[in-house]
Amino acid sequence: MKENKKHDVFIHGPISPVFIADAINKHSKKTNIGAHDIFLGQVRNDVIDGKTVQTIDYSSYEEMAEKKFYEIREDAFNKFDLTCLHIYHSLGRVKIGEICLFVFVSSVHRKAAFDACRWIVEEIKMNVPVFGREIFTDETYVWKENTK
Amino acid sequence: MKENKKHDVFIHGPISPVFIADAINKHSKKTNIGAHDIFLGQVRNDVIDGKTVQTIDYSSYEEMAEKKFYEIREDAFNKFDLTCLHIYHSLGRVKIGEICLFVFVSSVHRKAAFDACRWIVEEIKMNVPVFGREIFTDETYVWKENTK
Amino acid sequence: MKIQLKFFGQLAEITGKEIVEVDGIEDTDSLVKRMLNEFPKLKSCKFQIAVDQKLLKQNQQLKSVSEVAFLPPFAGG
Amino acid sequence: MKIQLKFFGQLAEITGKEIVEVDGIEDTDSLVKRMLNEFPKLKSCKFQIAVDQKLLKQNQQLKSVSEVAFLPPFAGG
Repeated sequence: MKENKKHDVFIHGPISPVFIADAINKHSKKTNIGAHDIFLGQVRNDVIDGKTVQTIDYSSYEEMAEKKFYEIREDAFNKFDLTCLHIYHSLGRVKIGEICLFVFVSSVHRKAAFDACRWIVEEIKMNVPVFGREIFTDETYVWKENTK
Repeated sequence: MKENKKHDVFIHGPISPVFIADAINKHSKKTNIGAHDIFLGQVRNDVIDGKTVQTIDYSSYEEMAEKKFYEIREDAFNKFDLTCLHIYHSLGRVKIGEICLFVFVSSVHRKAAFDACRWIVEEIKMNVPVFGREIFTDETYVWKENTK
Repeated sequence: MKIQLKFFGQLAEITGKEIVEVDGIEDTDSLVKRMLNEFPKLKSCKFQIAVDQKLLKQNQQLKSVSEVAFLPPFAGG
Repeated sequence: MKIQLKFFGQLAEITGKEIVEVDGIEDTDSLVKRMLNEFPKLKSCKFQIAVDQKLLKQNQQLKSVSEVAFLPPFAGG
Protein backbone atom coordinates (compact mmCIF):
# COMPACT_ATOMS: atom_id res chain seq x y z
CA MET A 1 0.00 0.00 0.00
CA LYS A 2 1.72 3.12 -1.24
CA GLU A 3 0.24 6.55 -1.15
CA ASN A 4 1.58 8.63 -3.99
CA LYS A 5 -1.02 11.26 -4.65
CA LYS A 6 0.06 14.82 -5.30
CA HIS A 7 -0.71 17.55 -2.83
CA ASP A 8 0.18 21.20 -2.50
CA VAL A 9 3.68 21.61 -1.12
CA PHE A 10 3.66 25.35 -0.57
CA ILE A 11 2.08 26.81 2.53
CA HIS A 12 1.72 30.52 3.08
CA GLY A 13 3.70 31.56 6.16
CA PRO A 14 5.13 29.26 8.85
CA ILE A 15 4.18 25.59 9.30
CA SER A 16 2.51 25.22 12.69
CA PRO A 17 3.11 22.44 15.23
CA VAL A 18 -0.64 21.77 15.14
CA PHE A 19 -0.44 21.14 11.40
CA ILE A 20 2.38 18.66 12.06
CA ALA A 21 0.40 16.92 14.83
CA ASP A 22 -2.54 16.62 12.49
CA ALA A 23 -0.34 15.06 9.81
CA ILE A 24 1.03 12.53 12.33
CA ASN A 25 -2.44 11.73 13.60
CA LYS A 26 -3.70 10.95 10.08
CA HIS A 27 -1.14 8.15 9.86
CA SER A 28 -2.54 6.23 12.82
CA LYS A 29 -4.91 4.49 10.42
CA LYS A 30 -2.00 3.21 8.33
CA THR A 31 -1.19 0.33 10.62
CA ASN A 32 1.44 -1.17 8.33
CA ILE A 33 3.77 1.75 9.16
CA GLY A 34 6.48 1.05 11.72
CA ALA A 35 8.67 4.14 11.42
CA HIS A 36 8.31 7.83 10.66
CA ASP A 37 11.22 10.17 10.11
CA ILE A 38 10.33 13.85 10.20
CA PHE A 39 12.67 16.68 9.25
CA LEU A 40 11.80 20.22 10.26
CA GLY A 41 13.70 23.24 9.04
CA GLN A 42 13.50 26.11 11.52
CA VAL A 43 14.47 29.71 10.73
CA ARG A 44 17.64 30.57 12.64
CA ASN A 45 18.80 33.84 14.20
CA ASP A 46 21.96 33.96 12.09
CA VAL A 47 24.26 36.93 12.60
CA ILE A 48 25.59 38.37 9.34
CA ASP A 49 28.02 41.31 9.47
CA GLY A 50 26.86 42.09 12.99
CA LYS A 51 23.15 42.10 12.21
CA THR A 52 20.73 39.42 13.39
CA VAL A 53 18.23 37.74 11.08
CA GLN A 54 14.61 38.15 12.25
CA THR A 55 12.63 36.73 9.35
CA ILE A 56 13.12 34.92 6.05
CA ASP A 57 10.88 35.92 3.18
CA TYR A 58 10.60 32.95 0.81
CA SER A 59 9.67 33.14 -2.83
CA SER A 60 9.83 30.59 -5.61
CA TYR A 61 9.65 29.86 -9.29
CA GLU A 62 6.52 27.98 -8.40
CA GLU A 63 5.72 26.15 -11.64
CA MET A 64 9.22 24.70 -11.75
CA ALA A 65 9.37 24.05 -7.99
CA GLU A 66 6.15 22.05 -8.10
CA LYS A 67 7.53 19.93 -10.92
CA LYS A 68 10.75 19.39 -8.96
CA PHE A 69 8.88 18.42 -5.80
CA TYR A 70 6.88 15.95 -7.85
CA GLU A 71 10.06 14.46 -9.35
CA ILE A 72 11.61 14.16 -5.90
CA ARG A 73 8.49 12.28 -4.68
CA GLU A 74 8.61 9.92 -7.67
CA ASP A 75 12.33 9.30 -7.27
CA ALA A 76 11.99 8.73 -3.52
CA PHE A 77 9.27 6.11 -4.00
CA ASN A 78 11.44 4.40 -6.60
CA LYS A 79 14.66 4.50 -4.59
CA PHE A 80 13.31 3.66 -1.11
CA ASP A 81 10.68 1.30 0.25
CA LEU A 82 8.26 3.94 1.52
CA THR A 83 4.67 3.84 2.65
CA CYS A 84 3.98 7.59 2.70
CA LEU A 85 5.75 10.82 1.90
CA HIS A 86 4.68 14.40 2.47
CA ILE A 87 6.62 17.59 1.82
CA TYR A 88 5.57 21.09 2.88
CA HIS A 89 7.53 24.30 2.35
CA SER A 90 6.69 27.85 3.40
CA LEU A 91 6.34 30.81 1.07
CA GLY A 92 6.32 34.38 2.35
CA ARG A 93 7.54 35.48 5.74
CA VAL A 94 8.68 33.03 8.42
CA LYS A 95 10.13 34.36 11.67
CA ILE A 96 13.10 32.95 13.57
CA GLY A 97 12.01 29.96 15.65
CA GLU A 98 9.24 29.11 13.18
CA ILE A 99 9.16 26.08 10.86
CA CYS A 100 9.67 26.59 7.11
CA LEU A 101 10.17 22.99 5.89
CA PHE A 102 8.36 19.79 6.93
CA VAL A 103 9.41 16.49 5.35
CA PHE A 104 7.44 13.50 6.63
CA VAL A 105 8.56 10.03 5.55
CA SER A 106 6.92 6.77 6.65
CA SER A 107 7.92 3.18 6.05
CA VAL A 108 7.48 -0.34 7.38
CA HIS A 109 11.05 -0.51 8.71
CA ARG A 110 13.14 2.40 9.97
CA LYS A 111 16.03 2.19 7.50
CA ALA A 112 14.01 3.31 4.48
CA ALA A 113 12.49 6.27 6.36
CA PHE A 114 15.92 7.45 7.59
CA ASP A 115 17.61 7.05 4.20
CA ALA A 116 14.81 8.69 2.27
CA CYS A 117 14.25 11.64 4.61
CA ARG A 118 17.87 12.69 4.42
CA TRP A 119 18.04 12.23 0.66
CA ILE A 120 14.86 14.27 0.14
CA VAL A 121 16.04 17.19 2.30
CA GLU A 122 19.31 17.39 0.34
CA GLU A 123 17.41 17.28 -2.95
CA ILE A 124 15.11 20.10 -1.85
CA LYS A 125 17.98 22.28 -0.66
CA MET A 126 20.01 21.81 -3.85
CA ASN A 127 17.48 21.42 -6.65
CA VAL A 128 14.23 23.24 -5.90
CA PRO A 129 14.07 26.89 -7.02
CA VAL A 130 13.14 28.52 -3.73
CA PHE A 131 14.70 31.88 -2.83
CA GLY A 132 14.94 33.59 0.51
CA ARG A 133 15.60 37.09 1.79
CA GLU A 134 17.11 37.09 5.27
CA ILE A 135 15.62 40.19 6.82
CA PHE A 136 17.29 41.89 9.79
CA THR A 137 15.66 43.81 12.63
CA ASP A 138 16.17 47.09 10.73
CA GLU A 139 14.34 45.64 7.66
CA THR A 140 17.53 45.55 5.56
CA TYR A 141 18.22 42.11 4.09
CA VAL A 142 20.60 39.76 2.30
CA TRP A 143 19.76 36.95 -0.10
CA LYS A 144 20.22 33.50 1.42
CA GLU A 145 22.24 30.79 -0.32
CA ASN A 146 22.20 27.10 0.60
CA THR A 147 25.44 25.24 1.12
CA LYS A 148 26.11 21.49 0.95
CA MET B 1 23.60 26.77 24.38
CA LYS B 2 23.09 23.13 25.11
CA GLU B 3 20.21 21.72 27.02
CA ASN B 4 21.24 18.57 28.80
CA LYS B 5 18.92 18.23 31.74
CA LYS B 6 17.44 14.86 32.57
CA HIS B 7 13.75 14.23 32.11
CA ASP B 8 11.51 11.21 32.40
CA VAL B 9 11.76 9.05 29.31
CA PHE B 10 8.96 6.62 30.05
CA ILE B 11 5.38 7.58 29.33
CA HIS B 12 2.46 5.38 30.27
CA GLY B 13 0.59 4.29 27.15
CA PRO B 14 0.92 5.76 23.64
CA ILE B 15 2.66 9.06 22.83
CA SER B 16 0.05 11.43 21.40
CA PRO B 17 0.50 13.74 18.38
CA VAL B 18 -0.52 16.61 20.66
CA PHE B 19 2.38 15.81 22.99
CA ILE B 20 4.71 15.88 19.96
CA ALA B 21 3.28 19.21 18.75
CA ASP B 22 3.79 20.66 22.21
CA ALA B 23 7.43 19.50 22.22
CA ILE B 24 8.02 21.11 18.80
CA ASN B 25 6.32 24.32 19.89
CA LYS B 26 8.59 24.61 22.94
CA HIS B 27 11.59 24.84 20.61
CA SER B 28 10.37 27.97 18.85
CA LYS B 29 12.11 30.01 21.56
CA LYS B 30 15.47 28.38 20.77
CA THR B 31 16.19 30.52 17.76
CA ASN B 32 19.69 29.17 17.24
CA ILE B 33 18.18 25.86 16.05
CA GLY B 34 18.07 25.34 12.28
CA ALA B 35 17.14 21.67 12.02
CA HIS B 36 15.06 19.11 13.89
CA ASP B 37 15.06 15.41 13.11
CA ILE B 38 12.23 13.46 14.73
CA PHE B 39 11.93 9.69 14.74
CA LEU B 40 8.61 8.11 15.64
CA GLY B 41 8.20 4.39 16.19
CA GLN B 42 4.65 3.27 15.43
CA VAL B 43 3.19 -0.10 16.44
CA ARG B 44 2.67 -2.18 13.32
CA ASN B 45 0.00 -4.74 12.45
CA ASP B 46 2.52 -7.53 11.94
CA VAL B 47 1.18 -10.93 11.01
CA ILE B 48 2.86 -13.79 12.90
CA ASP B 49 1.83 -17.36 12.11
CA GLY B 50 -1.40 -16.09 10.60
CA LYS B 51 -2.38 -13.92 13.56
CA THR B 52 -2.36 -10.11 13.46
CA VAL B 53 -0.79 -8.02 16.20
CA GLN B 54 -3.26 -5.61 17.82
CA THR B 55 -1.24 -4.17 20.70
CA ILE B 56 2.24 -4.23 22.17
CA ASP B 57 2.52 -4.32 25.95
CA TYR B 58 5.87 -2.77 26.89
CA SER B 59 7.72 -3.41 30.14
CA SER B 60 11.23 -2.55 31.23
CA TYR B 61 14.00 -3.05 33.73
CA GLU B 62 13.40 0.59 34.53
CA GLU B 63 16.36 1.42 36.78
CA MET B 64 18.79 0.10 34.19
CA ALA B 65 16.85 1.57 31.25
CA GLU B 66 16.93 5.04 32.78
CA LYS B 67 20.70 4.77 33.25
CA LYS B 68 21.07 3.63 29.65
CA PHE B 69 18.92 6.46 28.31
CA TYR B 70 21.05 8.88 30.30
CA GLU B 71 24.26 7.38 28.88
CA ILE B 72 22.86 7.61 25.35
CA ARG B 73 22.06 11.32 25.93
CA GLU B 74 25.56 11.99 27.25
CA ASP B 75 27.22 10.11 24.40
CA ALA B 76 25.05 11.84 21.81
CA PHE B 77 25.98 15.30 23.12
CA ASN B 78 29.64 14.30 23.02
CA LYS B 79 29.57 12.72 19.57
CA PHE B 80 27.35 15.23 17.74
CA ASP B 81 26.98 19.00 17.77
CA LEU B 82 23.45 19.12 19.22
CA THR B 83 21.36 21.88 20.70
CA CYS B 84 18.60 19.73 22.23
CA LEU B 85 17.71 16.08 22.62
CA HIS B 86 14.56 14.48 23.97
CA ILE B 87 13.68 10.79 24.14
CA TYR B 88 10.29 9.37 25.11
CA HIS B 89 9.30 5.69 25.20
CA SER B 90 5.99 4.09 26.07
CA LEU B 91 5.40 1.56 28.80
CA GLY B 92 2.24 -0.52 29.00
CA ARG B 93 -0.17 -1.06 26.14
CA VAL B 94 0.18 0.69 22.80
CA LYS B 95 -2.21 -0.23 19.97
CA ILE B 96 -1.32 -0.59 16.29
CA GLY B 97 -1.11 2.82 14.62
CA GLU B 98 -0.10 4.48 17.90
CA ILE B 99 3.33 5.94 18.67
CA CYS B 100 5.62 4.13 21.15
CA LEU B 101 8.95 5.94 20.61
CA PHE B 102 9.65 9.65 20.08
CA VAL B 103 13.24 10.78 19.53
CA PHE B 104 13.59 14.54 19.00
CA VAL B 105 17.00 15.89 18.01
CA SER B 106 17.78 19.55 17.30
CA SER B 107 20.92 21.24 16.02
CA VAL B 108 22.18 24.36 14.30
CA HIS B 109 22.87 22.54 11.02
CA ARG B 110 21.00 19.55 9.64
CA LYS B 111 23.88 17.05 9.47
CA ALA B 112 24.26 16.68 13.24
CA ALA B 113 20.52 16.18 13.77
CA PHE B 114 20.32 13.50 11.06
CA ASP B 115 23.44 11.66 12.24
CA ALA B 116 22.49 11.76 15.91
CA CYS B 117 18.84 10.77 15.50
CA ARG B 118 19.72 7.63 13.62
CA TRP B 119 22.50 6.70 16.02
CA ILE B 120 20.22 7.21 19.04
CA VAL B 121 17.41 5.06 17.63
CA GLU B 122 19.84 2.19 16.97
CA GLU B 123 21.26 2.53 20.49
CA ILE B 124 17.79 2.40 22.03
CA LYS B 125 16.76 -0.63 19.99
CA MET B 126 19.92 -2.58 20.80
CA ASN B 127 20.95 -1.50 24.31
CA VAL B 128 17.98 -0.42 26.40
CA PRO B 129 16.26 -3.18 28.39
CA VAL B 130 12.69 -2.73 27.16
CA PHE B 131 10.57 -5.81 26.54
CA GLY B 132 7.38 -6.15 24.53
CA ARG B 133 4.54 -8.64 24.25
CA GLU B 134 2.92 -8.59 20.82
CA ILE B 135 -0.70 -9.28 21.62
CA PHE B 136 -3.05 -10.68 18.96
CA THR B 137 -6.79 -10.10 18.57
CA ASP B 138 -7.51 -13.27 20.58
CA GLU B 139 -5.32 -11.99 23.48
CA THR B 140 -2.65 -14.64 22.91
CA TYR B 141 0.83 -13.14 22.46
CA VAL B 142 4.48 -13.61 21.51
CA TRP B 143 7.53 -11.80 22.88
CA LYS B 144 8.99 -9.26 20.47
CA GLU B 145 12.68 -9.23 19.59
CA ASN B 146 14.49 -6.35 17.85
CA THR B 147 16.68 -7.02 14.85
CA LYS B 148 19.48 -4.89 13.43
CA MET C 1 9.20 33.65 -31.91
CA LYS C 2 8.76 35.56 -28.70
CA ILE C 3 10.26 34.12 -25.53
CA GLN C 4 9.30 35.11 -22.03
CA LEU C 5 12.25 35.62 -19.67
CA LYS C 6 11.67 35.39 -15.94
CA PHE C 7 13.99 36.82 -13.30
CA PHE C 8 13.89 35.84 -9.65
CA GLY C 9 15.24 37.11 -6.34
CA GLN C 10 18.29 39.37 -6.54
CA LEU C 11 18.31 38.98 -10.34
CA ALA C 12 14.90 40.64 -10.60
CA GLU C 13 16.22 43.44 -8.42
CA ILE C 14 19.01 44.02 -10.96
CA THR C 15 16.83 43.88 -14.06
CA GLY C 16 14.13 45.91 -12.35
CA LYS C 17 11.44 43.61 -13.71
CA GLU C 18 10.40 40.00 -13.24
CA ILE C 19 9.34 39.38 -16.81
CA VAL C 20 11.08 40.48 -20.01
CA GLU C 21 10.02 39.51 -23.53
CA VAL C 22 12.61 38.98 -26.25
CA ASP C 23 12.44 37.93 -29.86
CA GLY C 24 14.77 36.55 -32.52
CA ILE C 25 17.40 35.02 -30.25
CA GLU C 26 18.83 31.77 -31.50
CA ASP C 27 20.19 29.97 -28.49
CA THR C 28 20.76 30.27 -24.74
CA ASP C 29 24.40 31.38 -25.10
CA SER C 30 23.33 34.38 -27.18
CA LEU C 31 20.51 35.07 -24.76
CA VAL C 32 22.86 35.15 -21.75
CA LYS C 33 25.32 37.36 -23.66
CA ARG C 34 22.53 39.80 -24.50
CA MET C 35 21.25 39.94 -20.93
CA LEU C 36 24.73 40.50 -19.49
CA ASN C 37 25.10 43.30 -21.98
CA GLU C 38 21.75 44.82 -21.12
CA PHE C 39 22.16 44.40 -17.35
CA PRO C 40 25.91 44.47 -16.65
CA LYS C 41 25.39 44.01 -12.91
CA LEU C 42 24.28 40.42 -13.64
CA LYS C 43 27.97 39.67 -14.26
CA SER C 44 28.62 39.77 -10.54
CA CYS C 45 25.77 37.32 -9.77
CA LYS C 46 25.70 33.57 -9.55
CA PHE C 47 22.78 32.23 -11.56
CA GLN C 48 21.46 29.20 -13.37
CA ILE C 49 19.21 29.07 -16.42
CA ALA C 50 16.06 26.97 -16.71
CA VAL C 51 14.55 26.44 -20.15
CA ASP C 52 10.88 25.59 -19.98
CA GLN C 53 11.40 24.74 -16.30
CA LYS C 54 14.35 22.43 -16.83
CA LEU C 55 17.83 23.38 -15.66
CA LEU C 56 20.11 24.01 -18.59
CA LYS C 57 23.25 21.87 -18.83
CA GLN C 58 24.68 23.19 -22.09
CA ASN C 59 23.83 25.62 -24.87
CA GLN C 60 20.37 25.00 -26.30
CA GLN C 61 18.42 26.22 -29.35
CA LEU C 62 15.50 28.45 -28.43
CA LYS C 63 13.24 27.38 -31.28
CA SER C 64 9.90 26.21 -29.85
CA VAL C 65 10.90 27.29 -26.35
CA SER C 66 8.42 29.50 -24.56
CA GLU C 67 10.02 30.39 -21.23
CA VAL C 68 13.55 30.92 -19.94
CA ALA C 69 14.17 31.61 -16.26
CA PHE C 70 17.19 33.19 -14.61
CA LEU C 71 17.56 31.63 -11.17
CA PRO C 72 19.74 32.91 -8.32
CA PRO C 73 21.17 30.45 -5.75
CA PHE C 74 18.55 28.26 -4.09
CA ALA C 75 17.70 28.85 -0.45
CA GLY C 76 14.89 26.41 0.33
CA GLY C 77 14.49 24.58 3.60
CA MET D 1 25.93 -12.12 51.11
CA LYS D 2 22.43 -12.18 49.68
CA ILE D 3 21.92 -11.25 46.05
CA GLN D 4 18.65 -10.28 44.52
CA LEU D 5 17.95 -11.85 41.12
CA LYS D 6 15.48 -10.19 38.80
CA PHE D 7 13.78 -11.90 35.87
CA PHE D 8 12.02 -10.08 33.06
CA GLY D 9 9.62 -10.85 30.25
CA GLN D 10 9.48 -14.45 29.10
CA LEU D 11 12.19 -15.37 31.64
CA ALA D 12 9.89 -14.35 34.51
CA GLU D 13 7.18 -16.51 32.97
CA ILE D 14 9.55 -19.49 33.16
CA THR D 15 10.77 -18.90 36.70
CA GLY D 16 7.26 -18.04 37.83
CA LYS D 17 8.59 -15.09 39.81
CA GLU D 18 10.21 -11.76 39.08
CA ILE D 19 12.51 -11.72 42.11
CA VAL D 20 14.55 -14.57 43.58
CA GLU D 21 17.03 -14.24 46.45
CA VAL D 22 20.16 -16.36 46.50
CA ASP D 23 23.10 -16.61 48.82
CA GLY D 24 26.65 -17.99 48.78
CA ILE D 25 27.23 -17.96 45.04
CA GLU D 26 30.74 -17.00 44.03
CA ASP D 27 30.51 -15.74 40.48
CA THR D 28 28.14 -15.20 37.57
CA ASP D 29 29.10 -18.45 35.83
CA SER D 30 28.06 -20.45 38.89
CA LEU D 31 24.91 -18.38 39.21
CA VAL D 32 23.85 -19.07 35.62
CA LYS D 33 24.63 -22.77 36.05
CA ARG D 34 22.47 -22.90 39.16
CA MET D 35 19.57 -21.10 37.51
CA LEU D 36 19.66 -23.33 34.43
CA ASN D 37 19.58 -26.28 36.79
CA GLU D 38 16.70 -24.90 38.81
CA PHE D 39 14.70 -23.71 35.76
CA PRO D 40 15.71 -26.02 32.88
CA LYS D 41 13.41 -24.25 30.44
CA LEU D 42 15.76 -21.26 30.58
CA LYS D 43 18.13 -23.32 28.42
CA SER D 44 15.92 -22.71 25.40
CA CYS D 45 15.89 -18.92 25.96
CA LYS D 46 18.16 -16.20 24.72
CA PHE D 47 19.16 -13.98 27.61
CA GLN D 48 21.78 -11.52 28.82
CA ILE D 49 22.92 -10.86 32.38
CA ALA D 50 23.21 -7.43 33.98
CA VAL D 51 25.19 -7.10 37.21
CA ASP D 52 24.15 -4.04 39.19
CA GLN D 53 22.54 -2.71 36.01
CA LYS D 54 25.55 -3.19 33.77
CA LEU D 55 25.58 -5.78 31.00
CA LEU D 56 27.98 -8.59 31.80
CA LYS D 57 30.79 -9.22 29.29
CA GLN D 58 32.61 -12.06 31.07
CA ASN D 59 32.48 -14.03 34.31
CA GLN D 60 32.42 -11.74 37.34
CA GLN D 61 32.79 -12.22 41.10
CA LEU D 62 29.59 -11.59 43.02
CA LYS D 63 31.22 -10.23 46.18
CA SER D 64 29.75 -6.78 46.91
CA VAL D 65 27.18 -7.17 44.15
CA SER D 66 23.58 -6.55 45.16
CA GLU D 67 21.50 -7.21 42.07
CA VAL D 68 21.72 -9.52 39.05
CA ALA D 69 19.15 -9.28 36.27
CA PHE D 70 18.28 -11.89 33.63
CA LEU D 71 17.22 -10.01 30.52
CA PRO D 72 15.42 -11.47 27.48
CA PRO D 73 15.97 -9.92 24.02
CA PHE D 74 15.27 -6.19 23.85
CA ALA D 75 12.21 -4.95 22.01
CA GLY D 76 12.18 -1.21 22.52
CA GLY D 77 11.10 1.33 19.94
